Amino acid sequence: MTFPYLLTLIVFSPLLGILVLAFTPKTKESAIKLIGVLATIPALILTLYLYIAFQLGAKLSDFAEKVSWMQFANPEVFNSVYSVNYELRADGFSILMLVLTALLSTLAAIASIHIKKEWKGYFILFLLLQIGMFGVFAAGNLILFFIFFEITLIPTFFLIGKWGYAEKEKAALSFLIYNGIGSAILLIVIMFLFAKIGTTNIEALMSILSNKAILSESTKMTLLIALIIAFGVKLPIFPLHSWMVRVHVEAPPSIVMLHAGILLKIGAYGLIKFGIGFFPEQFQSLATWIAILGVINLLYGAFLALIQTDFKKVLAYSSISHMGIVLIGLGAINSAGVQGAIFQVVSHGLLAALLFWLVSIFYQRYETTKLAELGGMARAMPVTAGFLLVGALGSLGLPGMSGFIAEFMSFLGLFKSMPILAAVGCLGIILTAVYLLRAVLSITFGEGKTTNKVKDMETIEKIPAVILVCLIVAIGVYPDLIASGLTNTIETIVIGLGG
Amino acid sequence: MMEFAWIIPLFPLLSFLLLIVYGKKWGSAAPYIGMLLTFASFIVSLLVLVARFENPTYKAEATWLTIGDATLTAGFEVNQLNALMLVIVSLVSFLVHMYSKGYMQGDERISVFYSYLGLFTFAMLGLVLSPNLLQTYIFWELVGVGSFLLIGFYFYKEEAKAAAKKAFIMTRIGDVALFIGMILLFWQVGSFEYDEIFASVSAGTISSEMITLTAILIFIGAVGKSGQFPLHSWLPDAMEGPTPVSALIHAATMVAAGVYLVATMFPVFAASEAALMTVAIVGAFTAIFAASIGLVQKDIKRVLAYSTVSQLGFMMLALGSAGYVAGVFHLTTHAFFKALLFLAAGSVIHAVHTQDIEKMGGLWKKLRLTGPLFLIGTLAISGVPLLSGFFSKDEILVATWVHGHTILFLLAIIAAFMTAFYMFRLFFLVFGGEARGDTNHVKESPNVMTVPMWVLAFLAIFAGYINTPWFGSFLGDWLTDGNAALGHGHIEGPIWIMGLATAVSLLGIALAWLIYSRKSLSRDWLSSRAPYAYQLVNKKYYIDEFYHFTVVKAASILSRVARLFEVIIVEGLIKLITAFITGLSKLGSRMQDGQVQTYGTVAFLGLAVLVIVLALTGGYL
Amino acid sequence: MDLETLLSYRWSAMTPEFIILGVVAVLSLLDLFLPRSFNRKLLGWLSFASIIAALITVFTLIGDTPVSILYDTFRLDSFAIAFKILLLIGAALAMLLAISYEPEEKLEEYRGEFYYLFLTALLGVMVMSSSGDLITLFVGLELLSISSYILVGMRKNYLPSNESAMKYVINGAIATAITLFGMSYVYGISGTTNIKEMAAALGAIDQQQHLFLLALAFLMIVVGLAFKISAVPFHMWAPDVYEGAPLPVTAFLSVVSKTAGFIIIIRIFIGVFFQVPDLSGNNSLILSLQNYLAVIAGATMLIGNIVALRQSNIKRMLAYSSIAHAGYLLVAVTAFSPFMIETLWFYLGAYLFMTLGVFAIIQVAAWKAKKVQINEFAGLYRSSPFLAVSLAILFLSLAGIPGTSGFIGKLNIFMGALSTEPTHYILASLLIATTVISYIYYFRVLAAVFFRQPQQETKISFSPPAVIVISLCVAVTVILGVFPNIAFDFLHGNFLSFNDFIQ
Amino acid sequence: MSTVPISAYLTLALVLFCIGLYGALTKRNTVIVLISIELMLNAGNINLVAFSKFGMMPSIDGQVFALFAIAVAAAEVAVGLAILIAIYRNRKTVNVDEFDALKH
Repeated sequence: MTFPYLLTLIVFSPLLGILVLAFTPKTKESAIKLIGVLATIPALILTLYLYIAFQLGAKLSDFAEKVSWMQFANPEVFNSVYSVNYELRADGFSILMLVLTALLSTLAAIASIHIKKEWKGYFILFLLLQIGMFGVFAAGNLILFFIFFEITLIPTFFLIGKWGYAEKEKAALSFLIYNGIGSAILLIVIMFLFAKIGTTNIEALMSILSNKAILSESTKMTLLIALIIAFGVKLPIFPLHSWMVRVHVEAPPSIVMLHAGILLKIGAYGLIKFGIGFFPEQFQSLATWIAILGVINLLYGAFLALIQTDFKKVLAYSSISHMGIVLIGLGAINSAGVQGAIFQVVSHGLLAALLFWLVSIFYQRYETTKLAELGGMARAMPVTAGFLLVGALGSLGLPGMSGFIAEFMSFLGLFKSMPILAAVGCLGIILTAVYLLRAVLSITFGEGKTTNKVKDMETIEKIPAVILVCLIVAIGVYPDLIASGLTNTIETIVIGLGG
Repeated sequence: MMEFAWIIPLFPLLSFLLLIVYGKKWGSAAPYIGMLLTFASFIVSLLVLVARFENPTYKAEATWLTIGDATLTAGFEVNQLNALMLVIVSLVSFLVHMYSKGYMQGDERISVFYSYLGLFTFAMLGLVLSPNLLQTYIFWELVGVGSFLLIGFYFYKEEAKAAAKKAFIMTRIGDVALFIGMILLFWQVGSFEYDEIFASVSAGTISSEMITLTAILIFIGAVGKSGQFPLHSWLPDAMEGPTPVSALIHAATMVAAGVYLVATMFPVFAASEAALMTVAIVGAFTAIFAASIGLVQKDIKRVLAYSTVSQLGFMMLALGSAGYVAGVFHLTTHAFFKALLFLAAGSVIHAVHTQDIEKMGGLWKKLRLTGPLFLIGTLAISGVPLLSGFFSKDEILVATWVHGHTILFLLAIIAAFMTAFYMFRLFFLVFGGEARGDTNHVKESPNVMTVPMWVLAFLAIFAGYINTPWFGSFLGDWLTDGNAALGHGHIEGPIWIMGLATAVSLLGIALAWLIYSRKSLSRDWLSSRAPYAYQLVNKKYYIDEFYHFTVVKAASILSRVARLFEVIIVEGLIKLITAFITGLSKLGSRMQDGQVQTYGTVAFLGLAVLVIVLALTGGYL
Repeated sequence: MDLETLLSYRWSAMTPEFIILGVVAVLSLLDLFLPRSFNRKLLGWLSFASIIAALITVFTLIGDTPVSILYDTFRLDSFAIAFKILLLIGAALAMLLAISYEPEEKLEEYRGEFYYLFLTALLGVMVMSSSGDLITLFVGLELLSISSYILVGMRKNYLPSNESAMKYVINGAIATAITLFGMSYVYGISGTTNIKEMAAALGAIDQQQHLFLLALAFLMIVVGLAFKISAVPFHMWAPDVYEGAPLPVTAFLSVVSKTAGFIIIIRIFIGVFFQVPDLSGNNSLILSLQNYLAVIAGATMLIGNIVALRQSNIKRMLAYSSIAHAGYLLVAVTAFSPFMIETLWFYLGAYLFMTLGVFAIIQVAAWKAKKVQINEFAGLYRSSPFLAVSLAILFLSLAGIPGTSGFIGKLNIFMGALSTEPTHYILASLLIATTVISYIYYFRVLAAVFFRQPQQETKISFSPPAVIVISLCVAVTVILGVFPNIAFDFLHGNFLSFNDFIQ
Repeated sequence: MSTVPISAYLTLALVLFCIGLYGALTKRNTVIVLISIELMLNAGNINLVAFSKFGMMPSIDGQVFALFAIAVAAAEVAVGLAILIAIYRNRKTVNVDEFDALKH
């Protein structure tokens, strides 16, 4: 059976919500919020359908779509080399990411109840952002990928700049510039491949580039490094991370849920699909450096997180540190490592979303995220404190939760290829525990510092937290849940890496 | 029966889930749920143990995670060792559940307490059942969380917070070592399964260096959990948790997990003399080191804590001296009498609301039940003949001697002497003499607390008889049955060792009696002799201070360096670039001076430059 | 020549020009004889109608090309038609702006001139776009220039207007002189002014110093025309003139006049210099002189984008951004890819809509404000979401964000720069880099518009023509961004990649 | 009749052009600037005419072109002067370097 336009439907399903919102008057707040949340549901259902269909063994080719989009040059005079198609496709990894995106979008939409003003504009931009994210993971050729990649930037810019905290404009601009540079480099690479090879179709490029004759060794290496920089900004790889800290601190939590949950992961996605996918040999020769970068990320982020006084900053640096695990996994260049990296992508997505949702909840009540001003939350809001603890334990890699699986596999991989480095990296595991406990305990434990009378989580607030925790634990307890879908993706990658 | 062993951990897990969700609603009903479910798992584990007597080892597993071509499995296994452990754990856990009903009476978060207990018990039982290293590691960590949560149960106390954090992080250090060792083994063996590991070890496919390395790494993990030197200092602080917790986690079960791990991995250790030696030395040193600190502690629970550390040292020593049986045997007996001691101490604290032994005294008359129970425990741990501790400790000494560690043997003897001394010091200070604090409102604990103690007391006395020089070493034979790598069920040692052991323990008791009960020797008789030594011991050899000034400081310095780097290099670079661009644009807009002739000039100059270049290069550029 | 030959020409090819010309004549007379009281705006509508009519006729002319009359001084090839379409659309929209333009001092008495000078300028460009002879090219160019000098100075009593006109005249005249000088050399070597014959003559020459002289002439013409497209080194007039000129005129300059510049550049480059062998004799002159163009293009992009960062007046900022866009377009010219004309056409079209849209918004938003400072746009989103969102979309397009026509255009140029041999890596990278820089100033405006609070609540009064322009521009920008093939298919379907350029 | 080589005319034109350019870029008085521009344009015309007579392939086109150029130049300067008058009304000066209200 085939699925005509399923991917297109998924990608553009938020448009429906946008249209409805466009015609709802500003003043109907509750209605707007409701629509905003509901608008994310169709995509969720469709992606789940896609996932199930895929798990039931539907062929990936059944999902692919292709429509001619534009020709730069006249196809009658020149051959159709200079033509770009609108083509969508999906593989195990991207399906996984699509599901994750849909899920987190819905949760973030629910989490948006804490947004204070102008819900209409907020939700319209929110849904636009969602389209962009879907598109990135469903894109079948690089130009489409790039287009959606850029489309994510704009709504995010406005969402940060309008609904963020004190320093929001600065954060928004630096977000834009950094990612602009990243995408600029990406565009150069893409157009170079397009101009020199004549296609940007991802599968086609994979097969063509595997041919040694195409492009010289050094060119490939340059392209790969360019790609690593381009996606390194997104991931972010040290030292390209300072924008990301600002965004994490200034952006509204519901957006950070998506940002940390999905947008950062686009970097990893691109690195895996294009970095390794297109230039496996070159990637192998860089593997050591990637792994070293990973360890640096891991430790650097951890050490900085250790002395932050603002919980949001702690989480921001912990994100940097956790992205180090992804690099470590990729640097291992074996199936365990790559799988670990992918798991980390998913798991950190969920954990970051959870933690920032909790931040949003207690910021709502305490109007601060400074560690010094918080404390003893376990008495005032035991449930929130409990979830916070769960989140912290999850992201410090407690077995039984998704974080551990990712960490375990990444290190398993790295220990095979470069044990010494891996051993150094293991320091990071300890540090992670140290800084997370330091931060979380000083918020939840100890004598209560703040005097405001606060209520614990509302039921509506519990929904996202519970769902996220369930997923985190589910993956942690039975990782094959998602590992099974990834096997062929990883096989192709590892085969590309030559065993 | 054994194929249902997997159900054992599920009872406590169920209790955890139920109580965490509905605990608030059910309130006072929570303890009964906890007790019921743990009792159920105790019964099942008992049945499993019985079943294990006639049936061979049972193992079941299913695919858990596929990595490339390797598939990791999860499952459970029932062999002699963990069948035994199952019973110990579930029993002690059940008793503690019961005891806590009385001890935690009136605490509004009692349901949370029970749910945590459930979580811990689940993890501990899971750990015991694990058939492979990875699964062990997983539960190993979960056990740590359980302990972390329970230590931090009184979250509003800064000490509790600190202790919980310390416990988690220090054990984590060990865990990472275990993590590394485990992964290294995996790449050597290609599997986490115990039996496959042992197989390839005995097959000699692994280089001896690798064996030693991994064994030691795994041992470091054990060191962390079992509070061996140098990772011991979290255990005494862990006494911030409620006393029943100390009894369950920090005496009977979790801290023993380290020993259990070494015991399970014994074939690997046995394959490397160096590894065994390390274990033995660390064990012996810890034994005497902790005992010496125990001599001067003023907090009833801390004395017990240090004695725990020291006893665990004994077990490690045993394992390190190839005394597999001795180790496990002491593990068993220790579980009972130490749990007993803690519960008794708990009931004392419950009665007098202080932990400072200086403020106690003369409680023998007040606490008619607790006193004798405590005495039993004390006798047992001091190795007084005919009680359980006597037999197991004797086994250890024999093993050490036979294995030829003369020095370690001496250390062990001294440690044993100290044990006897400080335990009775404790006993006399708490129960003997006259009351130093006000004791008029002191009353005996309710039955729900005393009954478990009676059970434990019974076991503390008679558990030793399952493995004695006289009535046959039933336990040993059973444990080592069909597994040559574990050594003999019973090691014949010279008879004088038993005499010596008895002598030193009696000597210790006598000394304690002289100083603290009969007061014929002044209390600072010894400390005044060597004030510095006393100071040193009293300050626990400044271990914590040492860590604070090395590890912690180093970390914070590194963090500061990182921050400097962040501010100066990372941010600075960006500032530089932006400054450059803005400077350029400033220059550009200044050139735009509004003079039309300037514009014309610029255009002309542009043309001129182009033409000149053309002229010079002759058209080629 | 006798009457037969005259009548034998297919004058129908010139219908659009005739329409414009006729209306110009009529308008000037009407303006002369109509009473003061008569509302001159009707003249505006009349001229608008004439532009539309011309546009329609141009569409009818598609197909039977190339037509060449008057000894090839006027040729109607697909190139001419394609660009006339752009020009007429641009002029029509600019005219709408002009109709709704209301400076604080009324320009009633010379409103009429305002309109027919618009038309004469337009006429000049149209002549250029379809002229096969240096003379007509030159005359058309001057017709455009002289009309626009007056248009810039239209607000007689407004000092900035006078001053900008003055600067425009002086610079423009110098540029003209340089161009003319260059052209004279070309004529001297080829001995003819007819482009086709020129191509033949120049293709034959072999003398080194003649070629050298040609290269010299080439540079002079390039610099001279750099004035029209406001490219380095002749770019500095642009900010001042844009700021001083009446807003519709600014719009006209930045769109129509820039297009005109590129039209003449293409005419001369492809018609003349592409045919000339270079000094080594084995390569086309224009290809061997690519690097000069590359330098100019790079410098234009850099200066335009970097200096724009510091502008506080939005008209000046747009002036610099239009300089930058000239740079982007020059990249396409430099690369000289097989589909250069398509690329330029598409980009100029996209640029036309986004720029005119932006100017329309400014005209509406800054209705009362004498100067248009960027911070005066703060909180525009509050006072008029429609304007704010439209501005956002158009700016995104100018910044080349996907989903808008600007992105497709840039992609096109980029493709050209990378697909040719030699590949222009540096130029392409520079294009992207400067684009990223341009984000800063575009988004700074948007940040002011959306994130800040308005200083004082200003009541915005919409005038229908301006609103039409805005909505149309936004619509086209988005549509071309999402379905670019609408434009490309039109090109490929009707003009078959302009291979009738020289026949 | 005497034959002056074409190079002479070309040199003259070049010199004239440079003089004009110099004047246009340096003189303060706008009128003179405009006149200098006239010089530049006429330099072009000289070229054209010279080429059309003594060029390697003489043709009438050059002179036609020159005529157009002259007309254009006249118009240009006329407009220039008109604008100068307008600005003089508001500014009371003809010095080109004082017209710098618009800058940066």
